[in-house]
Amino acid sequence: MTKRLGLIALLALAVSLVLPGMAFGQEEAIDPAALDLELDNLWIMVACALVFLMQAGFLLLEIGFSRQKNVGTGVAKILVNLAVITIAWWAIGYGINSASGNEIIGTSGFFFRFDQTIGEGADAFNVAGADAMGMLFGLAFAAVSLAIVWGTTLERIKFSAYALFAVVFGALIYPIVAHSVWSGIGLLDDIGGKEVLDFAGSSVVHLTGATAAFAALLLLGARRGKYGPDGKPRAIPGHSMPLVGLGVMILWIGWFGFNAGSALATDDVFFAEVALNTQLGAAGGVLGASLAIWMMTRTLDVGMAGNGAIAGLVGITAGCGYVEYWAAPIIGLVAGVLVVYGVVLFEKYLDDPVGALSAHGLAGIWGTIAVGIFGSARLVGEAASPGVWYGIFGDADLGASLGQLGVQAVGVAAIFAFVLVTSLAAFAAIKATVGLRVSEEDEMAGLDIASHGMYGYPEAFIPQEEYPSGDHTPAVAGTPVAMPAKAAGKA
Amino acid sequence: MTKRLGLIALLALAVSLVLPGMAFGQEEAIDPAALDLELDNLWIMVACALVFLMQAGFLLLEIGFSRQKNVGTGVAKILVNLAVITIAWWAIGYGINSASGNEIIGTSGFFFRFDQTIGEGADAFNVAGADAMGMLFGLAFAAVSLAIVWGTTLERIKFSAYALFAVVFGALIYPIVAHSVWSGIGLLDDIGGKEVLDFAGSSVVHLTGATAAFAALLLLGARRGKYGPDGKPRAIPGHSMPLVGLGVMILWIGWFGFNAGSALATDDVFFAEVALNTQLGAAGGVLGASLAIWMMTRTLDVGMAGNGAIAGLVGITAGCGYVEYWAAPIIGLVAGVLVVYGVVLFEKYLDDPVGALSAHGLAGIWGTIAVGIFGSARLVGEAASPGVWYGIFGDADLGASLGQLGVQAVGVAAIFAFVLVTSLAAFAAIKATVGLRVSEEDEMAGLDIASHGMYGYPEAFIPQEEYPSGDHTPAVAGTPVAMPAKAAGKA
Amino acid sequence: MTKRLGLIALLALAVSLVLPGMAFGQEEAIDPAALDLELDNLWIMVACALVFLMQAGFLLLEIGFSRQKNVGTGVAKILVNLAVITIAWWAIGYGINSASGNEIIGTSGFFFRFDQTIGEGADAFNVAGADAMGMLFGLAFAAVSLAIVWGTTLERIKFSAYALFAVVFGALIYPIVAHSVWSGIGLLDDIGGKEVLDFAGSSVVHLTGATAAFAALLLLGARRGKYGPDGKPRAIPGHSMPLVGLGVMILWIGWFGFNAGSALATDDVFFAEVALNTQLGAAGGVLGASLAIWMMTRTLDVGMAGNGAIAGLVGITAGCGYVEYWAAPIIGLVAGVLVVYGVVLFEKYLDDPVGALSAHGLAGIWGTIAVGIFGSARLVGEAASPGVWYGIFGDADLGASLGQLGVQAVGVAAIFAFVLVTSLAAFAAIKATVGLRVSEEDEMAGLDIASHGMYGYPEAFIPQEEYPSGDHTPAVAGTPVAMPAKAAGKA
Amino acid sequence: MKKIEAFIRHEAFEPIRAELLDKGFPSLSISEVKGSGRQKGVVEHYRGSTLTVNVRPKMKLECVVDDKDKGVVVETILKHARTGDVGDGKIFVIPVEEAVRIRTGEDGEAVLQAHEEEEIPA
Amino acid sequence: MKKIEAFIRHEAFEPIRAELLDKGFPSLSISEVKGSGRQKGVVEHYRGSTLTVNVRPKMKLECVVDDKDKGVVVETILKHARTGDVGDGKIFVIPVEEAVRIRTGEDGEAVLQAHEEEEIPA
Amino acid sequence: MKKIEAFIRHEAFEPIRAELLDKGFPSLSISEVKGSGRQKGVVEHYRGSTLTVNVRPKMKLECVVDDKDKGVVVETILKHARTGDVGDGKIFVIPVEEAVRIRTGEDGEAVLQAHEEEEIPA
Ligand SMILES: Nc1ncnc2c1ncn2[C@@H]1O[C@H](COP(=O)(O)OP(=O)(O)O)[C@@H](O)[C@H]1O
Ligand SMILES: Nc1ncnc2c1ncn2[C@@H]1O[C@H](COP(=O)(O)OP(=O)(O)O)[C@@H](O)[C@H]1O
Ligand SMILES: Nc1ncnc2c1ncn2[C@@H]1O[C@H](COP(=O)(O)OP(=O)(O)O)[C@@H](O)[C@H]1O
Repeated sequence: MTKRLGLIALLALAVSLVLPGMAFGQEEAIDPAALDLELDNLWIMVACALVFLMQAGFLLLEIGFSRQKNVGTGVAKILVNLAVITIAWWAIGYGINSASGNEIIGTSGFFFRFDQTIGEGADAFNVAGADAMGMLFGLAFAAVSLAIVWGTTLERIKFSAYALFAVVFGALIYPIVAHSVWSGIGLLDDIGGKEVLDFAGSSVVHLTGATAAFAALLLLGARRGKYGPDGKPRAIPGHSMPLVGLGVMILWIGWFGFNAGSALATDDVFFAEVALNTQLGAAGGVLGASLAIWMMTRTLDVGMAGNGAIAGLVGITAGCGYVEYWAAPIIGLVAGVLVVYGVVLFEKYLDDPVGALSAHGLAGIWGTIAVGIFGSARLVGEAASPGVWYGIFGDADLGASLGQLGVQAVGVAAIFAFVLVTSLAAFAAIKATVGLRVSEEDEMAGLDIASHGMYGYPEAFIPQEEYPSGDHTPAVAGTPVAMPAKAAGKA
Repeated sequence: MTKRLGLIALLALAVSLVLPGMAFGQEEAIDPAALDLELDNLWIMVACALVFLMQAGFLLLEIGFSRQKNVGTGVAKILVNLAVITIAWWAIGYGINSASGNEIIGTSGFFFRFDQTIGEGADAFNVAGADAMGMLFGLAFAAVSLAIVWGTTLERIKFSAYALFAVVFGALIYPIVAHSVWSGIGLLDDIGGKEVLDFAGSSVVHLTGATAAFAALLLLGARRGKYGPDGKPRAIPGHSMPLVGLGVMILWIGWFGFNAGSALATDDVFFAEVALNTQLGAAGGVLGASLAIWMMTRTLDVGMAGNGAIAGLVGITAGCGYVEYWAAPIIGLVAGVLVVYGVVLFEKYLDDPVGALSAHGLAGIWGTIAVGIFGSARLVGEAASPGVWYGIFGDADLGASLGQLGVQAVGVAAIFAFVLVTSLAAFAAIKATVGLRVSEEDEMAGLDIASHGMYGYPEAFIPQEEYPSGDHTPAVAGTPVAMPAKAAGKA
Repeated sequence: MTKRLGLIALLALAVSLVLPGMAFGQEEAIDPAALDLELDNLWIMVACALVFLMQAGFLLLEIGFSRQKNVGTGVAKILVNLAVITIAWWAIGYGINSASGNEIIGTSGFFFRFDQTIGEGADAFNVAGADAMGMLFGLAFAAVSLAIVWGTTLERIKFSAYALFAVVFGALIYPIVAHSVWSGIGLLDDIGGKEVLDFAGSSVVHLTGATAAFAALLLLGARRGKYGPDGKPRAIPGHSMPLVGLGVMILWIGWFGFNAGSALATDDVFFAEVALNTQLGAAGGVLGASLAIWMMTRTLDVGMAGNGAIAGLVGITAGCGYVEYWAAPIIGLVAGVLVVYGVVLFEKYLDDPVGALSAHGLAGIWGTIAVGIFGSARLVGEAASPGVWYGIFGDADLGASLGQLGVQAVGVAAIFAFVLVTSLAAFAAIKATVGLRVSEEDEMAGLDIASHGMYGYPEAFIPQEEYPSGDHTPAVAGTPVAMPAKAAGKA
Repeated sequence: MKKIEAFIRHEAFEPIRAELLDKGFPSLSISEVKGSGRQKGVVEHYRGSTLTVNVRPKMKLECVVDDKDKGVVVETILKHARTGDVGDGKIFVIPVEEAVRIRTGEDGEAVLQAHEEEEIPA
Repeated sequence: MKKIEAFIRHEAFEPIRAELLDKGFPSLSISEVKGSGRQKGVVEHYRGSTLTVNVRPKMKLECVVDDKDKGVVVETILKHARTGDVGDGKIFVIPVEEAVRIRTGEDGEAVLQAHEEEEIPA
Repeated sequence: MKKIEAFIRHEAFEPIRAELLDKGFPSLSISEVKGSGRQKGVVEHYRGSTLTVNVRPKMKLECVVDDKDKGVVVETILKHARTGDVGDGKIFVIPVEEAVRIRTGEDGEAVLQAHEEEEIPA
């Protein structure tokens, strides 16, 4: 089937035919509508790759904020998590999240397969290529939400908890949230005639992840040594800001796919407006956090600048398709300031090594609320109202605007409450059965050696002299090489 | 020519004209067929960037699995390799691989240039933009195959071997394999009326690379100290699982380009089906490898989880365009289990630091065979038969299915034999002339300092006190700064 | 508004309608011209993401070439820089650079907003989605240029200088350069009837950045200890070639967006020709630098191979849309040789830790000049002449070719002079006010601890025993866990 | 003067340091060592192979004190470093013949641990 | 009691450790040092510049033993650390006045190397 | 024989090494340590929290010399390591009873610092 080069040749042929503007026979006629569909889905594919790339960003962020003895487990975790949620989403999650069924859950699309019928009646459709694209894009978002969960749990959680919670979260918790906001028929789609506006998921993805992270933390407790005998928190610095920085940059780039990809189409090049808002939001976040931490400590904490970027991005995620450019840096700025105060405040009681509660939780809440403030009439659509800003300074109806603000708040509250309860239940069940936290000895030794049999930086922990020169070369047919080792080498 | 902003303005103008749906004059008419060609090639361009990104993944994987004294050489290698194969492919390789000439080799397209005629007779075409795209995409694949070669050779191979073998591999070995399967006129395209099915290259790219890696290893022997006096293998742990993990994630994302890009078109959004299969296969690989190693050692080896992801991806590479979604995780799972047993088994005799023989070799073979098992009637096309699964459980003709399975096996065997023989010849020639392995002293000291004059982590190996404070600032016109060094600084 | 899955379902519906080739009602008719615009902008969006990814490449390059005590500041810098230039570009830079106003500066497009009118008279247009795309793409280029500036300043510059210069550079210096070459109405667009050819910015972006880097260096002076009491330079090796290598690979991949994206359209798949030239140029650069350094020191310096790749890419950047394939590796090769000699020569007087002066400056100049040598008649367009090569060996008019060469030289000289003067002024102002260089104590201690309160590799510098086991778990409602610490743990 | 060299677990250091400081012995040095002793090596896993690591990370504490202060320093170390499990380490006492404070050039026992008031963090 | 301090090549350590263990001396400590001696520095290259590194990585082995055991330990080190090339290093013997086993608090020569049966890897 | 152990600032090492080499003392070893003394710890910031680091990086220099050479080595160290600021460190002199050159097996003071002509960088 795939004749790579033959096809290219054919294409070339085609181009030479096309360029002179020759007419085509009927059977070769290309329908612009098909092209439009392909174009939209090509954009989603690109966005999808960018969103999956974010996994690498989360990986690096977590590793960088961990101590050296706990870095390998992050690698194993991200791989196993991504694998588990892929299967969970394919089998169940996508169906629950799909635009079928009732306002609570979708009811078709399980064990996703080609030509499967999804939905009922007039809305029903049979799965084709574009649906595979949508399904994969949905998975990428679910995986981001799941990745956020673990930021609070570093350096002490049992590995099995990752896999187990990933099943519940990917099959049920996240899909139900996504269904409620994005399916077009969900609970949060019609609150007194208004819908909750969350363009790319400040709440659906980020708050959801952060809330589950909160639930995990409540049941897990702080790392040994995080709080002194006086109850005061102590800094437990991670081991690598370069990895944190690379992670943040990767997340930033991935976010173009996350937000602008959520336009789900290339129509009117609207995705570019979303992308620009995203960039402006991120910029605001960095500046907000940098200024806040500098004013607080007279020093520019590197990790906080990174958290600021992420908070800016999370903050603009709900509004990136609904606000004008001028509002984006403001939203980001506030998110950046929030993340600093959030981290410093939460730190007093909650041990959140990467700052997920603030960067994804607080900023996610703020971002969703901010749509109720800055949502532009041009963009929010018919089922929603412009933000209160326009109600006060513009010509929008202030009552309706306040209504929308309320709806946004209800959306946030509903998602927070739902995810908190279900996640607490899930983690409590894990804790009661296989256990949630490693033993004290394992925590001290580090998760890498305890759960994975080897340090994540093996050579740094294992002395080099453990590999003395050997003079044995195994006899393999065809191996004419014998490396006679000299009596002793020289360094 | 390039008036970036002028053009943008023009585009904007165009959009404002277009949106109202106004009719265009004749000379501005845009042919949908041209758009279709551009759309397909845009997708290939995107995929191409993703596949080139995989070089970074291979780099990180190799570095992470190496000891600290051998990390810089990996960087130099990937750069030189990519450079050499680019030139080799441009001058010769692309021509050999092109859909021209006979069943063994292509005979036109050397020193690739614009408007050059490739092929003969009715199939001949003149090189235009889309052909440059195909040529570059082919190069990206060749470069992946070459990158796989070196996984077995780490920490002891001479640098010159990289460059020399890259020429032979990029100009001859890989192009001949690619020509045989993908040119539409190659040897493996018609085996008793059936073609070998290898959608994106489980065999063409991965098995080819792994087989050359095997050849290199046979002539190179094990690292000093890998086998104890008792002949038993000893673990020589690499130095950084975070780098390995990042490498795996980058490869995973790159694979969307590798596999889905091999659709070479956006038609019917088929690429999305391929991408979904890829994701499912990778997930299966991680789970298979994780479970296998855990059952074997009661501990979840981080590197093995990574190898599992790669094996799953390699395994699904042949079938990603030919199997239904349900089969993908199964193919990946088997590949993941295989890679664990392969690594542990091979380890007894062969010193393969990254596990390339298993992850690319075994999984590549399995993936190609698996198309003969799970190939779906809907997808395999007319020149091939569905897999034996459908012969047994479905309504496909079992005889034809078994025939296809045989054809797949023949394809694997032919590629393995051809690459092994030619690679052994090439490496033997290198060994006989410039030599293949560094001296024992150099191996002990590390390749970085021995071949590159400096450690890959310079500061870690060179004491800081070697840079005492100097009080000299060179006199450069315009440099008003003199930094008078205090008598002694304070740390 | 965004009904992710509903929309997907709709698309699926559409596809099922489309595939049979059914006619559409009038209101659904899709205009190919709209598709064309979307297609072009989708490509720019992809390219834009790739160009932003280059920030991660620059980050890694700088970090890798720094000592461990100065790595965190690079992270904070890249984030703050990107944030500041985003705002500066949005507010002012884009307007200055826009195709409006006079030959020196653009005069509209400030505080970029939807529907804003940019330009005057017949050329005026109102900002829509595609303009947001162009604006963001321009920002990505400005950010690359800014990132280049800091390569010479590592390990001793004050953090505030980053933010302050970013404002000036992003709002004025870079936009004026870009306006002069790319706006279609700029000063360098008509030099005696010929335009300066710089397809993607060898001069506009890279030389501009490198010249500002030169200005910074002149006012900053060398790092302590760089020059011995005898005035001879001493190597101050960076700390991680793996990070450098990853940075180079990321830049390489990002360059596909940088160069091929500068085609700004998908027409005739011309972007693929540009991409292929880019790859060939990079290959030439690696080979040129590797051979040059090997001949000089008989050892293959890893960093130089990386610099070679970058020099090859910078070198081909001006010509990637104007030269034939055969010329690309030659341009790259020369750039690669230049970078080695440049680094070694400059090193005698100028302390440029990453080699930015050579890799972006020298190679940028060479690349721009090279268009005057190798520019192909097929590609240079009407407002320019083919290169002297074609004047000598081909049938181009030698006089006109020499004229074009002169125009290229004038372009280089003008940009160098303008950027040098303005940057010197800006840095001098910074130096006179907040200061440009950290204190000697801070330089010795490292910028991380001095400016950011913490090392970039915290754990490596802070002894582990500083985190003794604590037995306090804060009382949080809902935290049923008490982790009773054993009297003493065991390692 | 005596140099007290102790090979201890990492986690023991901070309490020792704090108490020594309290007791008027602020001056000491530590370094990373690896050791073998009664505590056996560990068998680790890497890619399915095993690896026996025969030495374990420990911390070496060095503290030079006046002869008369030896006892209290040894006591303090013992107090905090002792878990009762194998691997607690050892303390050795080594004679020191001379001590010089580099800053001032003065020598003798006075330089060892005494702290005056005007100390500044520099 | 004597402390034997040896500066050796890295690759010499494992055979020494193994033989000392065999001979009943399981207890020792190692650390990373850099040294200069008869073996000269190396000239390295970085981006076309040269860099003279005047010290080379070595390993320092410390082993405190009973006076009477000094000889056998020195012999064992010599046996494995000697390649005959410059850079082999040196062995120094330093008097130790006291030794305490932290785990038990007991002191004297008994604590140095003796191993009982009930040792466990902990 | 004496072992001179000095805890110094990193930047002091290179001039010391150079002058000792000039004066005929090429052999020495250095290692990384962390120390506390008169120089106080530093308070650092991380994500808005503070962290007191009580020990600071120092370098430990070890050099075994003949009794009669002790003075000149101590002088040389003092000369370069002294900035007059708190944190300059200390020098200790410890008796050494025996010294063996591993390469040749010869012992005694001859092995300490003497350098013959035929030295090669190996
Ligand atoms: N005789 C010795 N010489 C040098 N170091 C020693 C000696 N005995 C113990 N050590 C150091 O102390 C550490 C712990 O010793 P170990 O024998 O396991 O403790 P214990 O016997 O008190 O349980 C060792 O890892 C080693 O670093
Ligand atoms: N007198 C000394 N004091 C401290 N360390 C020494 C001394 N002599 C040698 N060393 C250590 O031993 C290492 C090897 O010494 P070297 O003189 O090169 O060996 P040899 O003379 O036996 O060939 C040095 O790098 C240093 O670490
Ligand atoms: N008595 C001691 N025992 C061990 N190490 C010491 C001792 N005194 C000083 N040091 C080492 O010397 C370093 C500097 O000592 P410090 O007291 O700050 O210097 P000074 O008093 O000369 O200004 C310390 O960080 C520590 O490593």
